[in-house]
Amino acid sequence: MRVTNHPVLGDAPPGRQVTIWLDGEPLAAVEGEPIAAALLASGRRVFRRTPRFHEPRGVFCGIGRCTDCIMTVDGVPNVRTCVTAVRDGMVITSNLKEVPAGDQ
Amino acid sequence: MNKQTFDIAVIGGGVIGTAVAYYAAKAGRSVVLLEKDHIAAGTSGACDGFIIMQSKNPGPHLELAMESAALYRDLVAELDYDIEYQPKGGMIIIENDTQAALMQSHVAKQAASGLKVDILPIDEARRRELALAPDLWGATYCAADAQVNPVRLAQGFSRAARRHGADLRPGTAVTGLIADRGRVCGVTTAAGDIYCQYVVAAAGIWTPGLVRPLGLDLPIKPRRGQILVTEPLPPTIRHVLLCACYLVAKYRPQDLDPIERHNRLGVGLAVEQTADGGLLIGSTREFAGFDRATTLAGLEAVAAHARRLLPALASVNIIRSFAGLRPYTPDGLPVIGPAADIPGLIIAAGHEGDGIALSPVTGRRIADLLK
Amino acid sequence: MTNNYDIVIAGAGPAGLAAAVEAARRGARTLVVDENTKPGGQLFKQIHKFFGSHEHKAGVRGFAIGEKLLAEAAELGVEVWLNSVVWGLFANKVAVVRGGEQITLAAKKIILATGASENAVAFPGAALPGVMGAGAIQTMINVHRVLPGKRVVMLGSGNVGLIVAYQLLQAGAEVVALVEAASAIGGYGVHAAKIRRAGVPILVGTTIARAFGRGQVEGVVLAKLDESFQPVPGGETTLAIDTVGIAVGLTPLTELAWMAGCQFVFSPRLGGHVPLHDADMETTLSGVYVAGDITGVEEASTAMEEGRLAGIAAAAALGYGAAAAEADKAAVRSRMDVLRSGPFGLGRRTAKAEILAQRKEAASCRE
Amino acid sequence: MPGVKYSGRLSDAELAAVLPPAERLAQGPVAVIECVQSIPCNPCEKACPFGAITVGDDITALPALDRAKCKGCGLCISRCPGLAIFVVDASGDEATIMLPYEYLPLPAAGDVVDALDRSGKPAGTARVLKVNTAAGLEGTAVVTLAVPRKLADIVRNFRPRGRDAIYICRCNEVSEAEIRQAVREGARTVAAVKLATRAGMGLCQGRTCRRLVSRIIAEETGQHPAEVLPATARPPVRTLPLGTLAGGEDDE
Repeated sequence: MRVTNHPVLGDAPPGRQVTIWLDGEPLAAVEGEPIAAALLASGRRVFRRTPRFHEPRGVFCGIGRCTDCIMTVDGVPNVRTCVTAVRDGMVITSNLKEVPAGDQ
Repeated sequence: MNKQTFDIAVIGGGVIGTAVAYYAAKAGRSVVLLEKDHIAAGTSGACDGFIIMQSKNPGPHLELAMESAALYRDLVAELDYDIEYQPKGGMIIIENDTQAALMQSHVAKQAASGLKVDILPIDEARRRELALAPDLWGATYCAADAQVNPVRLAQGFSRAARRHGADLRPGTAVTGLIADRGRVCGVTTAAGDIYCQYVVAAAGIWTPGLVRPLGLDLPIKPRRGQILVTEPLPPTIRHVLLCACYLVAKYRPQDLDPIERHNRLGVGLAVEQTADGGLLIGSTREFAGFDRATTLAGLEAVAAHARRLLPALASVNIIRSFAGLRPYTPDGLPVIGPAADIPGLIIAAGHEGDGIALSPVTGRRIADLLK
Repeated sequence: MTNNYDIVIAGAGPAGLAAAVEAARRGARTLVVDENTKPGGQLFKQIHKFFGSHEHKAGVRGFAIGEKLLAEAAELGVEVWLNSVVWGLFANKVAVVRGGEQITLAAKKIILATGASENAVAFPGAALPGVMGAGAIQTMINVHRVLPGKRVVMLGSGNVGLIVAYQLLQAGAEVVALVEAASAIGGYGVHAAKIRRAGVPILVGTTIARAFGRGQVEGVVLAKLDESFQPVPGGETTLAIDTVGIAVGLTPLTELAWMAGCQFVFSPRLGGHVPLHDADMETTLSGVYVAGDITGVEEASTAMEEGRLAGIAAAAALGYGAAAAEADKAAVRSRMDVLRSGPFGLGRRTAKAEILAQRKEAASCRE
Repeated sequence: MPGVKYSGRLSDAELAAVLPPAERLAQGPVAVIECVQSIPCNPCEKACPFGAITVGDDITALPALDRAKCKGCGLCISRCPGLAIFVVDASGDEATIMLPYEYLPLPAAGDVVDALDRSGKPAGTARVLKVNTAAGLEGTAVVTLAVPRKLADIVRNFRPRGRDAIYICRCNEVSEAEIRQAVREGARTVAAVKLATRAGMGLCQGRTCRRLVSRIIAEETGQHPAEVLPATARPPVRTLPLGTLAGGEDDE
């Protein structure tokens, strides 16, 4: 959900709309915003599952420190989505569609 | 108060000390292990996990390594603890004809000692290890090479030693050795004196300082190895990798160009992918006293060398660096056995970069010696 | 590649920028390096009006103060490298990655103004998506204009928790409760009153026992605590929410100072281990200065004054503006004392005085 | 032939033949080989270091277990291709069962799980005592469960419950319980806890958990928080690509 108008900050600057691709689906984003902001704005909060216990993770620290929000971006693994700006046509892959064998 | 009399007191909680404690306790001896800090706090917690056969010079060195390799296969089941042993095979990267000549003669001698090593031209080497640069000469391949997690190895030895009744005392510094009529019969610690039949000094680079008051001068000194750690990655490096210049530096240092930075810092490539996906990329070999800091020049040199041989790693992120102090000896061989003229004192130290590979055989041999 | 600067400053937040402005004003060749895309540190997410006196720019909102500082720095010719990361300190060399290139800067003086980072918490479910640092929420709302959730519980009643709860309301979210384990509110009463009169319950003596949800947070169980912070039997309440904000304090970001070899002191009031420093903000390492939250967590206005002090002192040590330096520093110190006055400032003032006293005792490592 | 019309569940008669008598169960751990078909197979015989299992030259013979020789070491568990071997110890107040497990996610020691019987039906609650994933097991983990004694002959599988761990290290998913255990086993510094548990060794390099780890160490050891120093700060404090660190191309 986007904060379009704000009592102190005023109306949100329009910003150029771009399209990013998340696991094969197109998603609207605003140029220059971090990937994590674009995902949260579209209501997506689960960014990945962890390697050891396959638990969901999303944005935690928001400043590139904790690495909870990492995803694979344009083929590069471990990208901190909270401090990486979107770019038109960017391809983002989560591991959410991989179901570990035998997961109950 | 803990029991203060034992058959054997082991000084040092690294892979060597814990291996000695394990094999001795398993053989039924009463063992106490004294470690000033915590298990694997020193060199064993700051190194790679190579169990590499093909870097060893044929002769006693290679024989020890092969005996150790066989023991490793048993340890996987015996220790009942995941030491992340991976029998993935190893490669030594050859850059040019000079190195190829050295490796060919090395490999021929190894074959005579019963170790099978193949020499692969670059195309075949790159088929097996995708990250290798295309303009290299090639690589050797040895299926007997393997990898282990050194910290988990020391922990596995410790836990198993404890199950066999050994008394492990981390946080206990040995302040001196007790001798009676020329025979070593115990150690002093802040928590009291401990008496024993044998003291095994397995304190790596700190061993010379321990035994010097007895007039024994061991030629072991710290040699620093700086290592880079990368982010966790999908499978990227399939083998344990060394470069032939490591062997040149070890066996034919006169062939090195002293002007080149990576030679000045003694950089030899050593790369492995650990069980959690991160790569360990080493390493320098420098005499810097007991300083465990990493340096800008050292890290840059390791990175540059790795990029030259493995250009695919250029985009990989470095998340940490560390340095370990390896117990160097002038002849490249460890000091294992009873100290001459000092009955009761056994030395197990000076393994430099071979401590991980040789820890089982060292522990086993010392335990056999004290039966 | 090696560049030479008189002064290299790590961090372009309020402390770093203020230091740069003072140093450059006196003629020192000054560079500020910051890893973010925009300078200003946390100022640009702070949309509330600051306290203080007129001299402290009281009544001005954080982002406006940031804009003024930036304009000043630009006017004085301060060089600012953004998207540039200080990744190591090796003696007096600063290792920076900028534009994909490793650059070693040989600085005559170094000022570390790296700030602080939010503390994490540990309760079952704290790693679920939807549980976020208050700072992350603030950045999302005020900088990126994205509301990360609709029904929020905030943990922690320091000024950060209170202010972010208020800003969530301004952005249209519902703050279901603000909980605080201690028996009283930690931050300013006026900040608490703002959210109280908006109907937000402030539950003191209460903590989050656990967060739960399938895939992401769907609720929390709150627990009443007794005076010794133990859960009161039967004191559990379950709230259906979609977001948890964590505002349980900050820790100074001190890694570069540790790496450089500075001596440290432990100060609970200031957020943990902080580098020992003298009245000029110089650490136990000659030529290495600190300013702002790295020296102990305070407010942006204090961070700016510390930055000014470090900037004046570092420049004067190189001969720039040396004649007036003592008078200039005295003026800054007296403004800083005002910010550390009153019952709220007392703890910080005492803690800071202890640091200065210990610094006098510590062996100096001047080369 | 016995077990030809095998339903996937042993008949009462078949069970009676493989279950150890109560006296043996009470003496300590012992293998239970629930293999009742004449399959040509004998790895269990080789797996036993004590010579307690015999198949013989005709490898379709059923394994015969000498329960006097069996020490209950469990080395045979992961070697059985049919995952038909378990080790049961009913000598204590509660029984322990070692069983093979080839699913993800693996449980962790300390987890509470639903114990299942031979039909996969919940039989009660079990506590995971140990998860052995040593490389030699080749993908078969051996999990040790603690169950009430009366379930010793019943429980042969488990299902993980939703984990309820308190994570300290979010990168490597290290729980508060694991860190406390490491401290109780002698790790008294942040560096020692890091080596023992991998807390702080992940992608964020401890930047999120170090303060929590220090606090746990201080609580467990009674040290003042000032004495618990952070692990040594080593470069890089932010990640950087290897190629960038290496500097300009071909400058060696």
